[in-house]
Amino acid sequence: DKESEEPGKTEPEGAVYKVINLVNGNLGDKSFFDSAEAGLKILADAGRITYETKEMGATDADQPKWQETINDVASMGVYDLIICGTYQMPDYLKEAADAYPDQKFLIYDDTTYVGANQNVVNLSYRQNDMGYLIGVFAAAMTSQTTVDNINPEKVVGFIGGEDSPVINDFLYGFLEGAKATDPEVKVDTRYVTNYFDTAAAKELGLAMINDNKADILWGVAGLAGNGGAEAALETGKAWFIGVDSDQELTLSTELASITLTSGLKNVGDSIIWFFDEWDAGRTYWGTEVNLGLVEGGVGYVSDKNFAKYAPQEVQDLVIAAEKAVRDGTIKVSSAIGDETMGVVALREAMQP
Amino acid sequence: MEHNDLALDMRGITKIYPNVIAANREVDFSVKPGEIHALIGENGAGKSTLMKILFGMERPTEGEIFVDGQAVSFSSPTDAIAKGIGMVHQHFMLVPSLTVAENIVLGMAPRKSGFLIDYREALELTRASAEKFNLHVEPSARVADIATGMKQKVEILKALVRGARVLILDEPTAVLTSQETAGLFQELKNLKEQGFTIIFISHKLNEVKELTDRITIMRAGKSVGVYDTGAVSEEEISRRMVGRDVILSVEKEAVAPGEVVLQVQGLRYVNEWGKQALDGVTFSVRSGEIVGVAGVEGNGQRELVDILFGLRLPESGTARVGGVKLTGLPQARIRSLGVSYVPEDRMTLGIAAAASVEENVISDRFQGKRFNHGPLFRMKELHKESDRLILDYSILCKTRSQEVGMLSGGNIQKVVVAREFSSDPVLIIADQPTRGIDVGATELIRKRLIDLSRAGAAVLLVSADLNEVMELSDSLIVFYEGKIAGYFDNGEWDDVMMGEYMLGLKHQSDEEIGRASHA
Amino acid sequence: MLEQFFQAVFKADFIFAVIRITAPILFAALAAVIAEKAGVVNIGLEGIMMITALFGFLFAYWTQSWIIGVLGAVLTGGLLGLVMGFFSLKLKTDIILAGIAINMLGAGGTIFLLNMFTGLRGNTGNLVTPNILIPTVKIPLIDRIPVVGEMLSGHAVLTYCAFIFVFLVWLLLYKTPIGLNIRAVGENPDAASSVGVSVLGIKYVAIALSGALAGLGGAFMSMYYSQGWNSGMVAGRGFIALAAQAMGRGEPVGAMLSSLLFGLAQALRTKASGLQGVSSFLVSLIPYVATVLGLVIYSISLKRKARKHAIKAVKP
Amino acid sequence: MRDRRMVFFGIARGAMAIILALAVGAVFIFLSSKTPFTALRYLLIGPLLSFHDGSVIFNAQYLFQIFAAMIPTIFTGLAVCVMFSANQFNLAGEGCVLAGGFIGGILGVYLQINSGWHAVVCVLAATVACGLIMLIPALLKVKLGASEMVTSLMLNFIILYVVLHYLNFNFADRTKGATMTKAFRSTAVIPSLVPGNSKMSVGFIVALLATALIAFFMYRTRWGYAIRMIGINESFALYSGMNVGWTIVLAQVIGGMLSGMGGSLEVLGRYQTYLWRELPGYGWVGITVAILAKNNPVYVPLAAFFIAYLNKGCLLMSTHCDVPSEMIDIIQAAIFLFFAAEQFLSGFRQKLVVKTATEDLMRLEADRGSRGGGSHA
Ligand SMILES: Nc1ncnc2c1ncn2[C@@H]1O[C@H](COP(=O)(O)OP(=O)(O)OP(=O)(O)O)[C@@H](O)[C@H]1O
Ligand SMILES: Nc1ncnc2c1ncn2[C@@H]1O[C@H](COP(=O)(O)OP(=O)(O)OP(=O)(O)O)[C@@H](O)[C@H]1O
Ligand SMILES: [Mg+2]
Ligand SMILES: [Mg+2]
Repeated sequence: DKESEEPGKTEPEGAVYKVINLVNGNLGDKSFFDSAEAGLKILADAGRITYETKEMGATDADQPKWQETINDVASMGVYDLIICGTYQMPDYLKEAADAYPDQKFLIYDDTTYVGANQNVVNLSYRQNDMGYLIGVFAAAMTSQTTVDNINPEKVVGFIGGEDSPVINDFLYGFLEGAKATDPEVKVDTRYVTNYFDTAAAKELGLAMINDNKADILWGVAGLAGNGGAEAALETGKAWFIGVDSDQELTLSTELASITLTSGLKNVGDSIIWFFDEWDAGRTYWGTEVNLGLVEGGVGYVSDKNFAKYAPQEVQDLVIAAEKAVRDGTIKVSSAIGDETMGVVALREAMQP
Repeated sequence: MEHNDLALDMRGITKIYPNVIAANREVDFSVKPGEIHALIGENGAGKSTLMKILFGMERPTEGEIFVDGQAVSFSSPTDAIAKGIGMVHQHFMLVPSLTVAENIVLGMAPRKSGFLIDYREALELTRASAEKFNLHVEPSARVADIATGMKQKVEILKALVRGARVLILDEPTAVLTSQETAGLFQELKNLKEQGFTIIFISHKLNEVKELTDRITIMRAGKSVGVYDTGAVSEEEISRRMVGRDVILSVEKEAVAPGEVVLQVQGLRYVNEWGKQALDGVTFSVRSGEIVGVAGVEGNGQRELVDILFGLRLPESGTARVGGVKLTGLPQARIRSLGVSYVPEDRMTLGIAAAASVEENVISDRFQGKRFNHGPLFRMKELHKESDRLILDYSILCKTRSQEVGMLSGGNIQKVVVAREFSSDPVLIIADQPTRGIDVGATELIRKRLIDLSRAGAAVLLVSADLNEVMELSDSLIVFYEGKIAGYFDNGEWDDVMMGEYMLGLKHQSDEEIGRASHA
Repeated sequence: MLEQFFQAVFKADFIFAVIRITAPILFAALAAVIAEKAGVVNIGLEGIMMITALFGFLFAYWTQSWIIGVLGAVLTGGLLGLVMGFFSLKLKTDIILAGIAINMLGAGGTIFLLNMFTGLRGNTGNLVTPNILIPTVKIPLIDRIPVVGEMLSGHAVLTYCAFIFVFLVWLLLYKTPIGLNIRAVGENPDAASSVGVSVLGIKYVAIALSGALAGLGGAFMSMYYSQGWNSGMVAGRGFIALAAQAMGRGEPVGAMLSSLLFGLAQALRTKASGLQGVSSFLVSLIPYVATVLGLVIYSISLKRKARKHAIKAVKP
Repeated sequence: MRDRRMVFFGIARGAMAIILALAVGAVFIFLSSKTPFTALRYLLIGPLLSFHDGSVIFNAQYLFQIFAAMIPTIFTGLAVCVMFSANQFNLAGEGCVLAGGFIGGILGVYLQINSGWHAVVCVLAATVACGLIMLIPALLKVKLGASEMVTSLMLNFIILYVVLHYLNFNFADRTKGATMTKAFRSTAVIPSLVPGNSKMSVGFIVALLATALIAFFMYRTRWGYAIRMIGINESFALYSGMNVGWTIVLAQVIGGMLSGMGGSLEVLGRYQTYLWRELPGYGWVGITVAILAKNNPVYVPLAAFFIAYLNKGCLLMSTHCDVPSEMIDIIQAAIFLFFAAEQFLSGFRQKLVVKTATEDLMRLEADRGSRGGGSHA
């Protein structure tokens, strides 16, 4: 039961919003769903909202459920805000937003129909920016042979969930960051083709390590990504980088110990930010709020293992890159809306 | 008589199946120790059901069972076996891929080192008991590979090895040759002398007369009388069974055979176990005549029939019907030449058990113009046809849409025969057409067969029932070791003479045999 | 490019990977073999593997012992088999439907159960500790043989078990009384019951054994192949195993060969996915296409053999 | 008289089975919910009636949604009926739904026909294409004896990855974050039958027509007859002179066509773009439907309705109450298991049978007695 309105808490300043969070998947993804949930929980604990979370199942067979649920919930007209997320929801959202113009919606991690409905706000995250920083970091690290498990070969690995625009958005930044840092670096990119087959991801990771001497693997494949960490741990020849949330906190001790950093997508923070703005009277209905490094929408983990293992020069490189991205001197390409398939060309060029 | 004088006593047995059939109605049935007791009745009279109840395979709806004076209640064959009851089913209860020994020790396999089967012990046990009961089997052969007669012996051994004192034999002779039957009877008499009690089910009254001490007759689920065998005649028995007089011998007019319909030329075939099953067989069947094929099972009859109906391909040689080569043709083409076929094994080839009577009787003609209107069936015509056949062949069923598998064995055979005989065939291949069928139905099938041949059909009759072949055939071919051992067309034959040819003691000259081809 | 591919394939770690990929499928395929021999189609293997993967892990976590975890998975698998048996044998629910229901439990039910037992959602996250993972073993002598050692030594205990179980299942089916009963019940239940073999009893035993074997496959998945459980992790291996059983004509060794073929193709896919310019989607086809091709070649060879005897396809 | 009693028993048995199944489901609901009665109400009658501020209203939209959900499952259910009737354990309905949806979707985007025929062409093309796809397992089975179960299972994955490949590299709309095609042309969209967002499209009518057609095909035509006979006893069919190989191929091709048609109607009727990236699961639902319908096409819509109703009830329960959505899987599994239990109440049935038979026998005796004669021979 997620209704957590407890009496006797500090009185909120503004109104108490009634929110419903529709998850077109399952919680426990250690990624944006969990992150959104965490943000909402913080808001609820502060007494600023009451909320319910509904999981609607993760498979394509559940798509009719997503459709029906969002319509159903909107028709009830009892919520101040309906939250949903991911690039799979906009069509259904648009339908409901058209049918119920008085209902307010928030969709995170999508930009499909920005502006089409004046009752919808889009929150999006520059995962390519984040990918860029991770790319800089990985490329700089792979030749630091003084660090344990790092070999002289300049090869790093990218384990993607599937060959799709969102995943390739991460990849595009990663490739560009790596290339900019060290043109000789090769990126071994392989896709699991789903987000749950950890064992298959592990096989991919092992092949990268054994065949191409990759020593840093970035897993961007949901739960399956952990297979990359396991491959690194079991061979003892590579490091892992997590994604979306700080995986040094979510993985087991052993796996966390070989996780250098994680690329962050701060959905929860962005939702809190949104309510802050709302309370302050600033609203963004009908627009896209694109959250990059500056806004804290994306980032990376720089304490813990990063601080501990990365040589200072590597850390400096990453910080410099972050600055450049923040102030716009570096523009990272995006795979979303990339009609020319530039990411594919770059990917092939950098494949060892 | 009191229960305790009886080996077993069944009182007031009623059995109602889930599909609402009263298979047994208040049946009383008792057997004295050490006797051979016949249980007879028409197809569907309820004999098998009664015996299955006795063996714990079916639970009676009502009634009591006493074994050696004690009331018993069997919930599975295990209970019945424990009380010394053994049963030999008519449809073999064997596992084909297992060896004879494995089948015999199934459920009571000897062990070594705790959990492994002691195969040597199993073979030894089989061999020893085969010797003891004088039932010769090949312990290490796969059941799929052995002849029917041996299967029957395996079944009997299976019961005896489990310590059966009361042996139920449900139509054990239906699949045996007369020699094998004679052998079996000798063995049964031995068993009787050793103190075994035997219940014997058969449709062959002469066997019943020869072997048994007493008879219980069933009709329509009820017991209609118990007799001392010596005190009743065969005619009386069959009248009691059927409720009317039955002509046991058939009459047929002499014929002048017409054109050659089936011409078989030099067939050779090596079967799946490498045996030369057919070794240059040549003969023909003319329109209007019944040609009988006699022989001990396993001498090539099976393979001949299979080849004629396209179920196997010969190594060399041909078979033609009306000049068209049959071999290699699909069944649909063979049928379109006017060939019909009553298969030996009705359950696997003859019927689709889960389909209705109607669906079974039309399976060879459903594509015909008469039954189709564009893409759709003419249901009226189908109903008309099936009702006609049900009536014509007095198939005992509730409606035409009843499942065939629910009918008794004899009525299933009538379904097959009705279909095969009613398609205006040019050639009928009848393989064991009356196996396991009661006298009434047998009479009907034989009569129809003769009628069809007199109307111009050519009939090839293969039967393990020597009397049947001798009685029905106009001419007769004896098979031995894949060859024709003798050809007779004068109607003068008897079982002694046949036996000599069938067992390979005698052999005709090539010239005499050559007459079979009517070239 | 091809050169690179062959370099990757002609390495000891390739064979090592084949064996590792094969093991969980092999367990499930053997599970299918036992059930099929008793005349039961166990289409619920996928679900059983999901559930046992979870419970194997949980038992190991609670006791901090991988052995108890594996035993727990076996037990859970056996119980699930009995549940399927209860419904299909006692209540006469269609066995396919019973299997589909078990698969539903494996898909959604596991998420619920994990949450109920641990409060976690979707995966076991950071519950993993080294002592609940199935250890790997070096085989003393083989270990020292150059290339062969690298291929065959150093696998997880359960990997070796999978291949040992091929022999054990064969032994069970063909050399023990219970195996004799299983085969008889599967081939002709009437015959078995007529000699006092309890058909239902044997079917229960077979399906429980089948579940237990699938349980080993489940344990392998969450306690060795992946470090921990997550939803969807069995990813169709239970269905592949069904196919392996059918392809192997229901025999333990045949099922092993089919599983190995699939493992080989899957390993090839892993290697091929590292090549430049290949579509990750088309590369993913390799195992499935290879299986179909394998089946086709095998069927052709069988057909040739059958043609020698010139028996038409009429079943006895 | 007897038949009426058995029919009544059949209905009573079905009702009892549902009640028992729901009771088992209720146990889980009570375990997991703080408001079990509200949850149960949503599960049982929520799909028909909604409760707003004390008033009860019939909710047509929900009913339409249920009908919409039946569209693909009726098709796959029929497909499985036909294939299982021929004793072909072909599981590629799943893949054919996906392929049909993809082909229909692609034609819906790129084909230019400015009339309602556009949708018809898309659906028919998908139908034919999936029939052709099914030739693979069918011919391999008939020509080589290769197990259709294995090939169809593999075929599902092959179809999936081939579709994904072409979707991703040739047809993806790159402005979208998820891999999907451009929007279908309006001419390709299967029109909705009712107002609102229920997605109950003309496809529903087509599904019912297909049911009638397949029922006729199976029970009133020579091909359907041959399929059924082959399913019951293949040797018998061969011996009777049927063209067994051809018929087996036919059954599977029809299965593929039905699945493909269902897939394309679903995609063009429900979505704006083609977006499936995994096997959609309708093939498995089809198997469940066919088993519940006992392979009889006539009962397929009923079984599909049962499942769709259950799904909707479960969804409402998880949306409006605190029953977690995965619990739904447990509840559904339990309901299937109990609902399909044949042996359920068999003891009672036997009693009924005995009673009926005894009555019949008595009537028979009485008849004989009254007809005169009296004494038995
Ligand atoms: N398992 C069953 N279910 C339903 N009906 C059955 C079953 N077994 C037998 N019957 C029916 O019960 C009746 C008696 O059958 P039973 O097998 O006892 O006859 P039978 O005397 O052995 O006949 P036959 O000589 O033809 O074998 C028949 O009408 C048969 O159709
Ligand atoms: N489980 C069953 N369901 C329906 N019908 C059955 C069943 N078991 C047997 N029957 C039918 O009841 C009849 C009697 O069965 P049984 O096996 O006793 O034959 P049988 O008496 O040995 O046959 P026959 O007299 O022809 O040799 C058979 O025709 C069979 O089709
Ligand atoms: Mg390096
Ligand atoms: Mg009988």
